[in-house]
This record gives sequence, structure tokens and C-alpha cells, in this order.
Amino acid sequence: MVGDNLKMAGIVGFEGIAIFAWLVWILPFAGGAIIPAVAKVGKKVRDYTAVGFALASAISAAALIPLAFSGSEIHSQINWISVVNVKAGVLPDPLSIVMTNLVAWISFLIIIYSTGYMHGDRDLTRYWFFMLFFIGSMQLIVLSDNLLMVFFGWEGVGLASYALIGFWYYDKKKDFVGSIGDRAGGIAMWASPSHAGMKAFLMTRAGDTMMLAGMFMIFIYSGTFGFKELLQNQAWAAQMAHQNLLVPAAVLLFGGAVGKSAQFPLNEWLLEAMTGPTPVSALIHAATMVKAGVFLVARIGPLFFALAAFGMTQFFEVVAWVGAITAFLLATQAIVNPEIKKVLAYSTGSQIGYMMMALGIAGLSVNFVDGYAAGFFQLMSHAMFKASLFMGAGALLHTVGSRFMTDMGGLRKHMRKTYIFMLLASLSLAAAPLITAGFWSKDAIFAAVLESGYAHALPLFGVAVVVAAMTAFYTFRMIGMAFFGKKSKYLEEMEQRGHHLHEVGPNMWVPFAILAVATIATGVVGFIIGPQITNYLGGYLVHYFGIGKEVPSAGVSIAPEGGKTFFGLNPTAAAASFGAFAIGAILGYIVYIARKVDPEIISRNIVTRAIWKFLYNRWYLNTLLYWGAVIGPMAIYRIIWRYFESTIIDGISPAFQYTMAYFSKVVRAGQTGITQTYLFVFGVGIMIIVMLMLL
Amino acid sequence: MADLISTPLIVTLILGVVGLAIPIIDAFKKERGSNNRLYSGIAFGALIITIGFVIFRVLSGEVMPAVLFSKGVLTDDLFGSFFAIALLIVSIMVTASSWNYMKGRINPAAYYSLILLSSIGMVLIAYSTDLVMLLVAWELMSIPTYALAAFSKRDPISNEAAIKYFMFGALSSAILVFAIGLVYGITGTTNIGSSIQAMASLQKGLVPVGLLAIGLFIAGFGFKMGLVPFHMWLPDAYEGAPTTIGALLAAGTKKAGFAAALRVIVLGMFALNVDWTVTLAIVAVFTMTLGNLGALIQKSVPRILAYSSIAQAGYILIGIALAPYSNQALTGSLFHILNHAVMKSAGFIAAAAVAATLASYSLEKYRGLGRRMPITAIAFSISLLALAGVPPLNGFWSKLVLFGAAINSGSVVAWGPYLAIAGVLNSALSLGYYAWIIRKMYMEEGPDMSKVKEPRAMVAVLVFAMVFMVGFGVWHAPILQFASKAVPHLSNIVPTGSNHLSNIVPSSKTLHDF
Amino acid sequence: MTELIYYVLLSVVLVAIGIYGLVVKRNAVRMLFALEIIANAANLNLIAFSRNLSNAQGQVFALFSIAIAAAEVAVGLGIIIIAYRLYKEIDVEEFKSMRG
Amino acid sequence: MVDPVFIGVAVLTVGSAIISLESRELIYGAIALAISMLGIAGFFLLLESPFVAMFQIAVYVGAVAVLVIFTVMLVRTQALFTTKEDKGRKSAGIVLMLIFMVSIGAIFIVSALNNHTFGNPKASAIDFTAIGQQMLTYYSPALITLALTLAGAVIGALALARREEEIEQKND
Repeated sequence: MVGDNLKMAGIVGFEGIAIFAWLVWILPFAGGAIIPAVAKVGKKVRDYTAVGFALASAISAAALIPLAFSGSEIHSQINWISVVNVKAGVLPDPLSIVMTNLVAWISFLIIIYSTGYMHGDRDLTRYWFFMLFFIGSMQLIVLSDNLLMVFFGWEGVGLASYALIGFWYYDKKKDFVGSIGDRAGGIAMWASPSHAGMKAFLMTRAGDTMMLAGMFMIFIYSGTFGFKELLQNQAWAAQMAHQNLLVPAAVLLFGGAVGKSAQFPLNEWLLEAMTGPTPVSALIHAATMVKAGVFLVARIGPLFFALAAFGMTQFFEVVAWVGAITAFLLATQAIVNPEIKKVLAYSTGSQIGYMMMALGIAGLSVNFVDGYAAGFFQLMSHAMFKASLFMGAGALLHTVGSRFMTDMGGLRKHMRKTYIFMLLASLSLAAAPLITAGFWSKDAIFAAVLESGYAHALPLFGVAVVVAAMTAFYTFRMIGMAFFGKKSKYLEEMEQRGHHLHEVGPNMWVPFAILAVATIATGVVGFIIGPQITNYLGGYLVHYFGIGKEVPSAGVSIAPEGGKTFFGLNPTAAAASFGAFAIGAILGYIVYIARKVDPEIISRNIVTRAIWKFLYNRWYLNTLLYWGAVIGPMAIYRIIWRYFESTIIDGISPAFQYTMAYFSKVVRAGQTGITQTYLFVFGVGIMIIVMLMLL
Repeated sequence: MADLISTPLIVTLILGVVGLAIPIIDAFKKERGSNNRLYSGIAFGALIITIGFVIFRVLSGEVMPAVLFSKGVLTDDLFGSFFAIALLIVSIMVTASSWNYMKGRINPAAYYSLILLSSIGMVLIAYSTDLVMLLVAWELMSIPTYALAAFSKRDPISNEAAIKYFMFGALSSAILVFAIGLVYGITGTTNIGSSIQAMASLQKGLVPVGLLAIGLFIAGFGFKMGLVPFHMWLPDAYEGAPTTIGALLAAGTKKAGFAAALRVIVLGMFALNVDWTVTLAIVAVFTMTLGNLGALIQKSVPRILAYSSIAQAGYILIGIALAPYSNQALTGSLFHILNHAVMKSAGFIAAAAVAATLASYSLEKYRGLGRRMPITAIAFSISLLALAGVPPLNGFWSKLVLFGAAINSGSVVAWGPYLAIAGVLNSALSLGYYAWIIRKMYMEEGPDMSKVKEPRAMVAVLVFAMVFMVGFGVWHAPILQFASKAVPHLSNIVPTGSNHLSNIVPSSKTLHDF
Repeated sequence: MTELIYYVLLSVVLVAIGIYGLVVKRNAVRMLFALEIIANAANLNLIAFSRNLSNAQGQVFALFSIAIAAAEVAVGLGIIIIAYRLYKEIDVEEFKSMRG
Repeated sequence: MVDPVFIGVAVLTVGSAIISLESRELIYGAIALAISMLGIAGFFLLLESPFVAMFQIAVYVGAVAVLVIFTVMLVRTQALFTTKEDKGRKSAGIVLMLIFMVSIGAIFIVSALNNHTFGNPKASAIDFTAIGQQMLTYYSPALITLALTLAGAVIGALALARREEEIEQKND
């Protein structure tokens, strides 16, 4: 029995490597579970335990790497809910192995960083518990082989993010985001940690509900949640397509990803999520939470592409355009925001828009693997530089004690290491040509869009290029405002009060230095890495999904086979990429680094000022959200509830209660407490049973 | 005679030797009364070794698959092992929590010794294949519990409970002797297997006697199981007995009653070619309804738990009533038996923990317990929710299997689905009082909200139970598999053709046919 | 020669008398008497069947049963003695503090 | 044809059983119970099971009845000797008893057990050794269990009957 299970799980046989795939996600959960107990032993021990479990998980992830290089996958399953034949399992394949390593190692670095950043916090036990829980849930999403387990991880991530965003639930003013007192359309534009946590939880829950619906629609037709099983027998897809349910189900599933990855229209929670401690922001933005959505799309992408014959192209179109819109929307908002973490947050949403765009375009193009690999490459490089940037921003916050960039300035001399490594990571974000990972991944996306053969590829490309220029601009703006120019008044006052502006400790700067260097190193050899990824993923896709050689479906015009995508550098894409960087970077340099132009000029012209206000107030989306989804429904709810409660609940419930209580009294009246009565009933009972038997 | 290294004999040996050694050690000790921890430790160790041995035997695959016939008085099969594991878990939980409960109470040596002896009885019931062995094991289980129920000698309640329990117990065991005598008289043997074979080809004139015997068996075992006309003693005894012993009675001896019933009643009735399932179905519906109604407006927590265990017996009986029609139903019963053993003992032990610290069983004392005794409160809540069958706890799955089987049986017996409906309605009804307790613990504030120290051993036991309930709720496959393997294949009992029921037994119905 | 059925009927009569005693009598010791009567009736049944079948198993079982009944009596008396110590009487009908 | 000895012993047994329940004095009831047990032992002898009969006399008359009589004398107070019973309960009990007798008796009478007669007594008597053999071979685990049961009863009865004064106080 148990033996059978073990054998099924491949633990006994020599599919031994699968055990690491189990360990990767079980270890953080186990660590989280024992943290409260270990905390009783001692604070040091507790912190080391957290680090230790994160490391163990990361090493388990690393042990899977050979499998990725072999380009194959292992499917290890055990019985879970046998009643409806649902199995639990892990499915390490090249995609998930790379992802799991990214998650594991970046979170390990973040955990190290936390030992410095969170030092002395009174609730550190809770912090470690939720961090490990967070990592475990994310790894569950990455490695599991079926949608149901993914959903469990998904909810776990949601829960942990709620707990971590609202970690400082005692709502001190310094932990807020937004400028206090700022209102747009009557809605407060600032948020306390507990409010932000709740907002993130509810908004992602909207996505989760859609995902659940999509999942079960597919389950009803296919009878399985497993990715492999869905691929093997595609009769369900035909049936669903026949009833016009396939694309809606797929889009609903994508709704979950939209919520988690903070894509338009569920993007608003991401900004308030900055109330969490900075390592949490780094974790949410670099490796876990928001990447979960992208990963889900990447996981189901090939499957749905294999189903392209059933009209799945519509789904990919939705994905691509949602990505493009988000990328643009959030980039415009990033340009005007004064808070460093929020700029980074906008940028995350925008960059994830790129990834979605790439994954969407993959499904719309001849060569699925180009877009797919580009999106995935972008995910990798973004994970590295964004984690680095967040940790760097955290170092600034730690030293300065203010979240506003207007309170910084001129910090370059005081925080040398932070400056250098943040600059390196920023270059990657801004996609500085040829030497940064960001450049190569973004260029791959451009090329993929251009070569896709999708009918509306050009508008998409246009959006992508504009966003790239804006990205370069706000990146330089951020660096300029924080590190260049004169010290702000705030800093001067601080120094007068005797505060010394100092560099952070090594357990904080080393983690983000490692990542910053890694992103540049990747960039230097980017021309090799890109094609490598394409090769591996391509081989894997051909082998396991049968994607890559043949033309998938009608409705996609066939473009001639393009030139080499990566180092062969599609000329148009490369030119656009260079140009966008140049424009953005130069503008940013002039205004914020060299400080030749005062940014105040926009407030002098009424048009530019209106635009600025529009962008600053986040296109009034937050206002709409609150009026439409919170205040309005609450009012309606109150009205309905008043009538409902007074008439129906008050009417039915007591009647039922009294009836039941009456019967209960009858039963209890028989229970007289007198043994003889009981024995009499027993005797009568014997007679009754015997008579019933003989009847 | 059974194999010398068979599981039941080894279990008897280990527990018997330790059980008898404890009072002997006590007799030689100079100072009296303060050795609670020592004896608790010894008893706990012995039980752990025993359960380890049973599990080892099961895993090593040397245990026979569930068989019905054995030439000896004991068999070493999976059915027995399943019950042995369930019952030993209960004994372990009770012993471990008694570490706190018995603190400062008199005569711990006898207490633990009696628990161990009673455990042997419970386990042997599950393994026995002979009616004489069954009766002797039954008495070995019962007699120590009479004494245990009366163990709080200064407490009139405990004594009252013991008297009620004893009177019923002695009566039912005499009735069992009578019933066994009848079976022996008409079949000429006391071996269950042989007598069932003999019953299957019974001379027509003797069938009424056979049925009378089965009816008396139902009465005799039904008393322990808490089936409805025989249930009256149960709330009083469970409430009055020391609370840990309440756990032993509700979770342990009750389950042993089911083991005996499965071995004897179901098989015997099978052999008799008479449609008896309706009788059990009616009893099942009455049992669960009456249990839930009785629990609805009680003030004492152990009493609520006692009524709830009557109701749960009703659910389990669904599976037994449907046994001829689907193996899945019996699987569900076994699964629910194991789950209920853990859930109910967790409930009683939580009540014992509260009683040990706050010195009250009254529900009013539970107000604000969520803050006063957080671990106890959460464990208690989880066990209540599991009892109510809230997903994803383990109680949900066993009820799902049971009710599912009842619905599936609709193709064979028209009244099958009604049992499922009755079960679901009753679960909803039961949620009423379970939720009420939880509400008291978390939503209401008592006059005293200060935090109190929770008894450590009980907390450990409760944590174990929580892990069990949640863990096997999330991943119930192993237990379900074990249960489905432990179910005896009833279709093999009777030589084919001689029995009209054998035609409708789906011999290879698996759970996946849902 | 006496037929089997007379023994069986006699044992039924004794069982019925025992049940009557249990249901009606309030004195705990008398209830114990009633229990003993039932146990003995069951044993009588067993021996009669054993004699009928010429089979030793019934007698063995009767021996077991007698021993068990004795053990039960010992524990039962122990409980009754405690009741007497607590209440100074053994009227079972007065022991009804738990009910409902 | 019914054996007159059987009738005599039956009347003795049933009559003393009734007396044991209905006698005014509990102590006489105990003695009547002992006589009833002796009657049962007599039946065992009639059924050619002398070994069981001896055991019956030894255990019941020798041990149980004496134990009961001692208990009765130990707890001797007036309360024990007054027979209290409800009228309604008594009539209900009698009705239950009669129904039980009639219905279960009827089952036996209509069943095939009715025409079984014992065979030749000489040929079918059961040897003592057969009992011993059964006990030590087939029933040996049951015998071990029985030993444990008796041990459990002794431990339990001792634990209950023992008076404790010292530690118990604070727990009530």
C-alpha cells in the first residue's frame, strides 16, 4: 500500500531525481511549520532555520538542473483524491526547472537580505513563517502537474501575500504608500498596510474565482486537472470547442493569471502592495506572486497552442493585448510617481506586460518557440534585475527612512555600493544595449513580435517600442533623483540631527550585488544564452508537445522564415531597441542626472499639467475601482440586506430553530436518567429487532 | 490454533505482560500514588511498540488479506489489523492524555493497567474468528471499562455512569452468550467461518432460530455501538465517566463493537438468505436522527459529544446496511470508523483538557476559550468540523464515500439513496450544534478572559489529532486504500448459487466507479 | 427421556424472569441477581445444546461463561459498594442526576 | 414424555429464581439465588455434564453467592431491606416478561428444534478429557484471554473496593 504509493511516486525506483521536485516545495512548508516551535528555542536559531530551509529548497531545485539540460521531463504522481481520481504529482520539465531555480535562489538571497533588513523586528517569527509559506506555495505552483494543486499553491501565495503586505498591520504612518491627503475623484490615494493587504487579497481573489471557474469547466469536460492528461486526450477540447466553451474557459483561466500578475484591469493592487517590508516587495515582484501568472500562461501556453485548431488563437490575442495595454498603462504612470518603490512596482507590471505580450504573440506566430522563449527569457532577466533593484531600494529606505525620491538626492557619495549595483541593475531594466540581460530579452520580444506574422503585429510593436523608451526614461529618472543632484532638505535636516548617512551591512548589499552582477554577466553573454534557451525550449516543445515544425492553424498568415532572431539581430527590432533606449536615456539624463532642465516646467503649462495629473492619479482607475466595486455595491448591499434580514432571515430561522428545539426536547424527555427505564427500552428494543428480523 | 507469531498473539503478549506488570510494580513500590508519570510512560511505550508492530506486520505484507474463515480462534488478517490500528491509536491518545488527567488522582497503576487490558480485548475482538474467543475478548474489553468508568470514586456522577454502564453491559453480554448458544445449537460449532457455512445451508425449520440469534447479536453488539433502541445508557455513561475514559468508550469500545458486528452480524445474516438490510437501514436512520436531535440543546460538552457519537454510529451503520450491495459502502464504514476514532477521542480529550484546567464541563465555560486555551480550542474546533464532515477534513471524505455508496446502491436497492439523503440532512443538522460550540469558543467572551496554562500532554495529543485530521483530509488516499483492502469480500462467503444475495454483490466494484 | 426443547424453553423462562427483575427491581444487588439468572439461563441453553450435539465445545464455552460471569459480579459488587459509600443506599432509581 | 426429575428441578430453579427477586429480605434473596444456581447445576448433571456442574457449584454457589451474601451483610442497613417498586413499572415489567416468554418461546416451538430428542445417553456422553483437550488446543488463545479477563476483574475490583484517604481529597 504505502509501498505502492512510494513506488508510484518514483521514490523507490531509480526515477530518484523526482524526489527533489517534491522536496523543493515541501521543505519550505515544513520549515514554515516548525518555525514557531524553533522560535521558542532562540531567535538566532529561528533565523538560521529559515535560511537553512530556504537553502535546502534551493539546493533541491539545483539538483534538478541536469534534468533540464537533458531536455526531458519526469512525471511523478501519487493518488490524492481517489474518489474522483485526482492525482497529486510533480512535473519537472525544462521550463519549470529553470523557474524553480530562479524562485529558489532569488528567494534564498532575499531571505539572507531579510536577516539584515528585518533585524530586530518584533514579529519576525510570523515573518519567517509567511515567507517560507510563500516560497513553498510558489514552488507548488511551479512544479505541480495539475491545475488543482496549482490552485492550492495559488491560494497559498494569495494568503501569504495578504499576510505579508499587511505585515505591519499596526499601520504606522511611515509604512503607508502614497502621499497622505492625496485624493482623486473623492478616493484616497494612499493606503495603510492592512488596507493594502486586504485590497491585494480581494483583487487577486477576483482573478482566482475566474480561474476556478475555468478550471472546473475544463474538468467537467476532460475529467482531469493534469497537464499531461489534458494534452494526451484532446477529445475534451473538441467537445468544448463545439459548444463554444473552449476559449471562454481558457480566458477565465487566464483571468487568474491577470489577477496574480497585476495585469490590466486587475492591476491596481500591485501599487499598494508596496506597504509590505521591502524584502517582501522584492519577493512578490521578482520571483513569486506576480510571476505566478506569467508562469501559468507559460505552463498552459503550449497545451493551448497544441489546441490551436479549435480556435485558440483568440485566446492568445487576448493575452497579447492585455500584456501590451498593461505595459503601456503602467509605464506612463511610472514616469510621474515620486515614490521609489512604487516606480519599481509600476515597472514590474509593465515588464510583465511584455512577458504576456511575448507569450501571446508566441501563440499567434508560426514559430511558437520564438515568442515563448523570448517571454521566458524576459521573465528570467526581469527576476534578477528587479529583485536586485528592490533590494537596493530597500537599502535606500533603510538608510534614508523615507519612501519619496524627493527626499533623497546626492546619495551617490554616501552609498557607493548601493549606487553601483543599482545602476547596473537599472541599466538592465532600461535595456542598455549589448551588455545587459534586459536588452537581449527585450530585443527577443521585439523580434518575435515583428516576425510573428500576426495581422496586427505592427501596432503591438509600436506599443512595445514606446514602452521601452518610457522605461529607459523612468529608470534614469529614478537613478537621477536618488543618487544625483543636491541633497534634499529632508536629508540635510537628518544630518543636522546627527544622523550619519551610511552604507548598509554586507548581508544586505551582497545579495543584490550578486544579482546585479549576474544580470550584467548574463547580458555580456546574452547572445549565446538567448539561442540556448530557444534551443532547449524548442527541443522540449517538439518532443513533448509536437509544436514547432508544422503550421498550427488557419487564420494565421504565414510569414517567410525570418532571419536568426538573436545574435543575428533582426535589424528593425535592433534599431528600434537602440533608438528607444537612446531617447529615453538621453531625456532622463538631461533632466534628472545632469539636471539641465527643471522637471517643474510641466506644471506651468495647463495641458502638460493635466496630463501629469491624469497619469499621477493612475488614469483614475483606482477611483473607478473604488466607486464601482466598493462603495457602490456596498450601498446596494446595505439596502438589500436591510429588507432581506428583517423579512426573510428573521422569519424563517427562528421557526426552524424552534421546531428543532422542540424535537430535541422530545428526545431528551425520553432520557429520564432512570436505569430501569433504560433497561425497559432495551428489552422492548430486543423484541422490536427480533420481530423486524422475522418479518 | 493460530500461528505463534501472529499479530494478535504478540499484541496480547506485549500488552498483557505490561498490563499485569504495572500493578505488580506498584505493589512493590514504597510510596504510593505519585507514580502516575512512570506508569503512563510505561503504558504509552507498550502501546507505541504494539502499534508499531502491527503496522510493521501490515507493511511487511505478511498479514493475510481480509478473510472470513479461519480454522483457529484468531486470524491475522487486514480487517483485524485495520481495527487494531484504529483502536490502538485511541488507546495511545487516551493514555498520553491521562498523563495530565490522572495527575494527583489515586491508584494510577490500576488505571493504566486496566486501559491496557481493555485495549487487548478491543484488538482481539477484531481478530477473533470464533464466537467463544469473541465473547471472551468482549468481556476483556468490557470488564476493565466498568471499573474505569467508576474510577472517580468520590464523584457520584462517575458512579452513576458506571452503574448504568455495568447493568447494560452485563445484560448485553448475557444476551450475547444466549445468542452464541443458539448459533452453536443450530450449527454445531463456535467457529464463525464454519457456523456461517453451516447457516448458509440451514435446515428450513431452523432459520427462525438463526434469525433470533442474529437479532440478539444486534442487541448485544448494538449496546456498545449505541444503536437506537439500545442507546439510552450511552449519554449518561459517557458524560459521567472520567472524560478520558469517555474517549476510550466512545472512540474505542464502540468501534470494537462495530468490528464484532461486522464479523458476526453481517456475515451471519448474509448466510441466512433473508433480506435483513432494511432492518439495519431503519435502525441507522433512527440512530443518526435521534443522536443529532438529542445533542441539539445540551449544556454539557461531553454529553453533546456522546449524543454526537450516537449519530455517527448511525452514519457508520449505513455502510453496514448496504454491505451486500457494495463493497464501497463497507469501505466507507471502515474509513469512517478510523476517522471517527480519532475525531471523537480528540473531542473528548479537548473536553478533558478544559475540565482539567477550568474544572467544568459546562458549555458556558467554553466562552472565549479561543483566547484562553488557543491550542485546545483550535483542535476542538477542527475535530468538531471534521465530525460534521466539513471539507477538506478527513470526516468529509469518509462521509463522501459512505453517502456516495448509498447513492450508487440506488440501482440495486430503491431505498439506498434515501439513506444518503438522511445522512446529508443529519450532517446539516449536526452542524448546528457543532457550530454553536465553535461560536461559544470564538465569538463570545466569558467573564474571565485570562489565558490559562494548557495541559502539555493533552496538547501534544491534540496536535497529533489535528495533524491526522487535516493531513488525512488533504491526502486520504492511504487510509482509503487500506480500508478498501481491509474490507472482506462478502461475495466469497457463500457458495455461489445457494444465495440470492450473492447475485447482486458487485464483486469487483472499485472506488473509481463513482 | 426429556427433549431438548424443554431445556430451551426453561432457559427462555429464566431469561424472561431475569429481564423482569432488571426492569422492575430498584435494589442494585437484586438487579445483580437478575443478571445472574440470565447468565445461568444462557449457560443452561449451551449445555443442553452440547448434550444434543454430543459436542464438547458447548461445555467449554459454558465454563468460560461461568468464569466471566463471576468476574463481572466481582466488578459489579465493587461498583455497588462505592455507590453505597457515596449515597448510603443502593436504590438505582435514585441515581438519576444525569438525564435529558 | 417429560422426566419427573426434570420437572422437580425446574420448579425448584424457577421458583427460587422468583423468590430471589421477590423476597422481602435481601439476604433470603441471596440464599434463594444460590439454590437456583444449584438447580442449574442439577440440570447440568441431568445433561451428563458433571464437570460443568461441579464448576457451577464451585464458582456460583461457592464463590459468587458467598460474595453476594458478604456484600449484603457488609452494607447492611435498613435501606436495603425495604422493597420499593412502582406499580406501573411492575406491571409493565410483567407484561414485557410475558411477551418475551411467549414470543421467543413460540419461535422455538415452531422451529425444528422442537423434535430433537437426545440420543442414547451412554453413547453420547462427553468425556472430561475432550473438554480439556479443546481448551488446551483450539481454545488456548481464548483461555489466555480469559486469564487476562479475570486478572482485569481482580485489578478493577480491588481498585474500586479499596478505601483511599490520602491523596484523593483535593480532587473532588
